[in-house]
Amino acid sequence: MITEDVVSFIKNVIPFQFLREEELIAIAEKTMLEFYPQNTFILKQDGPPSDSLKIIKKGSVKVYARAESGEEIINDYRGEGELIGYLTLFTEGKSRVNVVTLEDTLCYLISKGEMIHIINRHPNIKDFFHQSFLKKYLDKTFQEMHVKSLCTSSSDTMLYTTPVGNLATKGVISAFQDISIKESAEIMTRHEISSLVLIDSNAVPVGIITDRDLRKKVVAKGLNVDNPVSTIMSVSLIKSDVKEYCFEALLKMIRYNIHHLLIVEDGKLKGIITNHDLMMLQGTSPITIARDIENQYTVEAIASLSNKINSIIDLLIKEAAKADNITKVITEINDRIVKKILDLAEKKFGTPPLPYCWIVFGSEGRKEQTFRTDQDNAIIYADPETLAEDEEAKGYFSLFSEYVRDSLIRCGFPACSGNYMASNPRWRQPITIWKSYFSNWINTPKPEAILSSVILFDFRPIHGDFTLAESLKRHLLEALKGQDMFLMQMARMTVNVKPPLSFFRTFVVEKSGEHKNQFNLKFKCTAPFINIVRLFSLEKRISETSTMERINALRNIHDTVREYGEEMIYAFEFISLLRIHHQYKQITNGTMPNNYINPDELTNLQKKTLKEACQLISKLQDMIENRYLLGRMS
Amino acid sequence: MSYTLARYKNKLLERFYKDKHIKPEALRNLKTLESIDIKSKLIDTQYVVIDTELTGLEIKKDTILSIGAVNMSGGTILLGNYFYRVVDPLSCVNPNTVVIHGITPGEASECPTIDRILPEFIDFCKNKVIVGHCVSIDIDFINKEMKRLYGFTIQNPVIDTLKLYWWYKKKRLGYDAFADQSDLLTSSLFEIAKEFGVPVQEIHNAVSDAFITAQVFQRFMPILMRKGVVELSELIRIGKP
Amino acid sequence: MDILTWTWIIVGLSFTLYIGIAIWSRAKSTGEFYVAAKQVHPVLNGMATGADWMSAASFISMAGLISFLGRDGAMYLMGWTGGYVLLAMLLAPYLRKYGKYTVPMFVGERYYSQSARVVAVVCAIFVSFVYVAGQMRGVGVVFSRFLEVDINLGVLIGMAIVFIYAVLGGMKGITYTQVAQYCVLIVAYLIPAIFISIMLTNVPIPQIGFGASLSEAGAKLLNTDAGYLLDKLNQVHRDLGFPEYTGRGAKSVIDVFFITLVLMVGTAGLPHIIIRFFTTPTIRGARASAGWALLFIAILYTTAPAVASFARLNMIQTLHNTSYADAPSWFKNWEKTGLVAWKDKNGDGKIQYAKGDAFKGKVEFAKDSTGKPARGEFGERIVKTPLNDKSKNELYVDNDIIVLANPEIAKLPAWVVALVAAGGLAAALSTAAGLLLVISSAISHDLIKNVIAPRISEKQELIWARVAAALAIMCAGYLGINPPGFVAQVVAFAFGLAASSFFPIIIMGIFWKKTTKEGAIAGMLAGIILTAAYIIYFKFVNPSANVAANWWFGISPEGIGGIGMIVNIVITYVVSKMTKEPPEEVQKMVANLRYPRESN
Amino acid sequence: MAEKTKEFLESYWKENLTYIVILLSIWFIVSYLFGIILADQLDNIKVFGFPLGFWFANQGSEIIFVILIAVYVKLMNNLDVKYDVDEK
Repeated sequence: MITEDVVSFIKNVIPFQFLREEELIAIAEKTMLEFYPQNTFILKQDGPPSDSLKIIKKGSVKVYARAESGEEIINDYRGEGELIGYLTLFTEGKSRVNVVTLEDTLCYLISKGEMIHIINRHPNIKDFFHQSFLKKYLDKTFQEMHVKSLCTSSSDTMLYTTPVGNLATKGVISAFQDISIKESAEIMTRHEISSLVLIDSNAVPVGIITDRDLRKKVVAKGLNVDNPVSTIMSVSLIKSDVKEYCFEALLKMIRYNIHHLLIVEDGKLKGIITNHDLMMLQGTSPITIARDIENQYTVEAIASLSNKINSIIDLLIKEAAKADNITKVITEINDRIVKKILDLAEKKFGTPPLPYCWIVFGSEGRKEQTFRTDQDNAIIYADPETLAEDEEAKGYFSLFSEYVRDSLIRCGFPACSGNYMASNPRWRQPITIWKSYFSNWINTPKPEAILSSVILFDFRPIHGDFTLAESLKRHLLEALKGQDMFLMQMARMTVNVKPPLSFFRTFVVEKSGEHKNQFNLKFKCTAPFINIVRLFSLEKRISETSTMERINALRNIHDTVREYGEEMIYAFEFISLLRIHHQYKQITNGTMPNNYINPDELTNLQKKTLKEACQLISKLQDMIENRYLLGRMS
Repeated sequence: MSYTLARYKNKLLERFYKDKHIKPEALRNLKTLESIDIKSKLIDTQYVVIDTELTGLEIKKDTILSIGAVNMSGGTILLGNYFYRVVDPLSCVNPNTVVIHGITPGEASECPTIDRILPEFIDFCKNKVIVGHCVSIDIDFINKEMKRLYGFTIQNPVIDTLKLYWWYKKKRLGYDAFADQSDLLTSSLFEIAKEFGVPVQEIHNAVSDAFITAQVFQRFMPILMRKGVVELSELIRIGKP
Repeated sequence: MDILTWTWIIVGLSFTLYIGIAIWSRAKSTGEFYVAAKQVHPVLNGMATGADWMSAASFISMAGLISFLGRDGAMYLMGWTGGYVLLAMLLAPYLRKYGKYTVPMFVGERYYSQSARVVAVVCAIFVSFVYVAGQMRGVGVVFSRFLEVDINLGVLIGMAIVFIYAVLGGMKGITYTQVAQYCVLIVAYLIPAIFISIMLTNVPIPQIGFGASLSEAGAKLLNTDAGYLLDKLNQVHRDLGFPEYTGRGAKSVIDVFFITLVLMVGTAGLPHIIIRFFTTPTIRGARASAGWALLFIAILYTTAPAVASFARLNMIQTLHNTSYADAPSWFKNWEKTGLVAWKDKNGDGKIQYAKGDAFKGKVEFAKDSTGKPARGEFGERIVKTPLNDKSKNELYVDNDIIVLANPEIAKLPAWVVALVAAGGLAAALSTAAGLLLVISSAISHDLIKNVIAPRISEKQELIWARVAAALAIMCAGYLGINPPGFVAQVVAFAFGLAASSFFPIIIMGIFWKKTTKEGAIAGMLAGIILTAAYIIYFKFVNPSANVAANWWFGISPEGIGGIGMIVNIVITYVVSKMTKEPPEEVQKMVANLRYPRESN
Repeated sequence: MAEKTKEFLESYWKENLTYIVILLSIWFIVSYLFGIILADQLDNIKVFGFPLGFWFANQGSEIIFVILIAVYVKLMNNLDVKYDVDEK
């Protein structure tokens, strides 16, 4: 009867379901039962490898890695019937992840020897563990998003967990900066390299010269080759610390449009990393798209490139990236598209008559874009001095913004249904008008004003004269001082939509219609969460716009966030990831992405986590209600 | 100290029996104590969790009906590796106890006698620490047969999970300082199992009860270690039946 | 169906409605997120404010007070409405512009002083406590009738209900619940009044009806001849030795003047009322919402004197010179609750009503050996309280039953009686809940979080809020069982304290830039100490001295808040003149309050 | 964006104060004067079945209070627009 229990359990566990009853009994007789209390580390990062395959019988675990920076990168949560430790079972070396129990957990253990035995006898199971089968199997059923991410994250190349130091080419050829141009050219010829890093006496990299510098600055100008090389080197160096993740290095490359990145440790040159290295890490790369965008000169070309964004998300999901990272990469690329279009617009219409700043808000402002989201943008321009200047600016920005709007639509960014776009004259104004908008909304928090505040206060500059946006941000934070009445109206709005949990802790779903038995994850969970965090940010008047950054910034200054910050980060990460995976699944199925989730289709662990996230939202809303005495605030 | 004494006594016994006609399994059992290092860590120790079904509780009249045992290596239960034997009681099965364990006289009489099973059992237990719930009763009955067959009692160290439970409760509730109030606590295996979240199947069967006891003991492992009980010697002190 | 069954049904339905609304407004349907929170419509907000404002005192006691006080009773009518004019013109728009929403917050910042803030918090808590005590008494009165239990038990039941309502339920959806409560209470108040008005005068509007002449049927019902109703009432009063109903009452003009002043200014200074007017999104809204609220309040307040007159005439005509055996059933019903009592002083077996108190002090009933109420020779309950030999009056009638028993007195259908019970509960519950929230937030947020222990976590703050509300209910319950006066008077104390503390310094803070913190604190303390001392002396320390002859300028303890206010203003002014001017930014802030929108 | 002068804003405040003084005078007259101080004298005048002082105390002042607030709201809203300090 002990054996029967084991058999009846593992016959439902992937991949053991492929085995016949008697084979299962044979396995069961070799199985062990282990108990891990809550918060026990089953595996430790850099600890000994797993000596057995563990099947969770009861309980749940968190799989995560801790980066050198101390940041925790969650790979997965696993619950009943899921496996732990099969990766390191067959590979030698240390465990790469931490596996910690979230509650008292019981596991069936199958020893390494036994597993080798099983695998040798059952090609099915071998396939599973060698992934090819699993991939095929999951592409068909596609049920468990975390199993999916798990099967792909097993590759050694983890963009989000690998520090650049591990990947960098070490022993870069470098020279002291006081050598002459001639000497440097000799070094480059000798080592057959096209660029040379120059360091000072402390081995701190100070500059770089390339073949091109030698051509353009020396030969073409007939410079004396005995001059010190420091006179011609480029001094603005983009560097990454060895501890940074590859992902961050990638972002830097995208941002500065470069292909090499110097890797330093304690300021000293340690190596170099190229986008090729990163691409190797992950197949196709966001940076390729970013660079391609940079090289386009027509809207059509940009539009065709922007279609590739989905494939990047695909990649990132397979890399088991965190939701936060996925949205950051997408935002970075979308920003580049917008900037490029603005460049094109400036070329088309000539230099703007007044300095201006292109700002984005909404999810774009919060750096939380996922799949195609509406345009949310506006123009702030400097105050015109004269009436004529005013007229000129109005005319210019009118044509300009309409062109940008239409171009963005062609690139797949639908127009904003609420017309929150620079093409709407209300949202392209001189800085003074903008300031008065903000002041009036705060002083007179009518419903329309609150609505506008919710959307626009998350603004972020992406192109043009950033000082205009900064000045507006300062004005906003100043105007909020002591305006409890505004915050209270904000709070009313914030607690208006409750998370979809009933009194009995079951999910509240639509009772009829197109989305019967589903609920809208964005409206019911994501948006209330974002609103809560925004409210807290406005209370403390911090300037961050992204929800994660806001939580982190508030952790030391806001009482509630001090108390619940950790939970908030996990909850937000979870609901964001759930939404991204949901939409990704719909896109790969060829349907239009929406935000409707059927809770019955979630795994038990997902349901449980989602419920906890919802309860956290409820708890925070209760606290807000209490603080602002909402019942009385009509 | 008593442990060292016991070992010394066994050595003497061994020497005493060497010349006599002693069965090999009995000799192996005699060496058990020697092979167990009481300074070893709890998690490095081999355990055997046992349970017996009896015809009744009177040691003179009643006898063993079945023996079940589950092996544990540290906190890990070795599921396939278990021991279960139904014994021909040689005597009339008390009709009252049939209701409890479901072994009918007919079924039992088709089975081997205890004389054949006990050697298998003590071999199964060799070099392991015996764990059981209210284990003194089981041990008493086993020793009755041991003495009859070999002339000495079973040598393995014995741990009673009920004692562990009381110890734990007193630590938790903090009335250790007062009078012994263990009578206030439950002694039911099933109740304790439920308290620790061990799934309970209400089948009275030696091996299933042994398995439940093993799981309870498994739950105790982290608790013991958290409370600073790391060595086997300390466990023996706490869990002495 | 009998009254009790009806009462169960109607009170049950109304409670179901409130709870239903609370749940509904909690579990909003799939609201589109980017439809920002809809504001409550000003009309609904006015109704909610009306329910919040109209307490058990307004609903249950006020008509009774007027009924016994005659024209003097009008001071409650004017007092409890006139304050809204002050609120709309002098406070609401400026506090709204200021942007904070509790009085202590304003006081703390305007007077750049933590101590000023603490004083304000303590005043707010004290005032609300006193006020909420009156509500508990009101709930107790209604329950005692409704469940036919002792008032004290009624108070306890009320405590339990308010506890569930305010402490566990919190503030969720309270506005909409209050709208419903307003509807229930106004309907409950108007229906009997309209019925009676038609019965007696054929005029369906009670406000006009009580100034009209009796209809034929009405005259017959009252066993009198035709003529103006008020004239009849005056005549009956004269016959029984009372002053004329519409004429000057027992109180001096100066006393009435000051009590009215206290009530008006106190209304404008009550924290739970102020908060309602400056939480609107706009300043225009702040001004207008006072108007809406007053309109809805006035509907009840103009009906009250009509109810009072009808009931007075009706009661005297049906009871006076009637033998106990023939007394209407309502008399015996209410006798059970201890709100009416009769002692046959002259031994004629008939009830005589006259000037003066029938008994000396609080009426208490005797019990027999089995613990049941002892009954006299006519079946009446025996009163232990010594008789007042100076008066021929044999009748004790509690003020509160004028409204509660009115439908029965006028022989209205049973469901109308039940409706009144529901209305009374609505009035008391809505006000009590509102006040408890103010108390709990004042203690947990203004006092503990901002003054005593700024480091407590949000969770602890929430716990404190609940604990504070629970404690407040218990204190209020205690005061409800051992009231320092009857319902309306308890409330009157709250007004005296509010009038002498908040109102002056808020007004001065807004309208005079140079008011200093020293001035404000000195003024507030002087005002409240003077008022509290006067009240405590006459009500608790030396109650026997509480007669007009011993009062300052003939001003009763109820009216002393007016003097407190004047003292507060004078001291604030004098001390402000003597102390250093407030900081520049405070003066600038005050100047800014005057304009709805900042000039650039 | 014409800068509003200090005098301009002061006159807004003065007009506001004037309104308040006038309206509060009416407030005082109907309640304290008619309803309390002069009530006895007014009682001699009968309108319908009501003695006038009694009526002011019981009904008149409440009705007039509601009207006063309505008038004030109207006046101030107009004044805000006139001085361009209204909420947009």
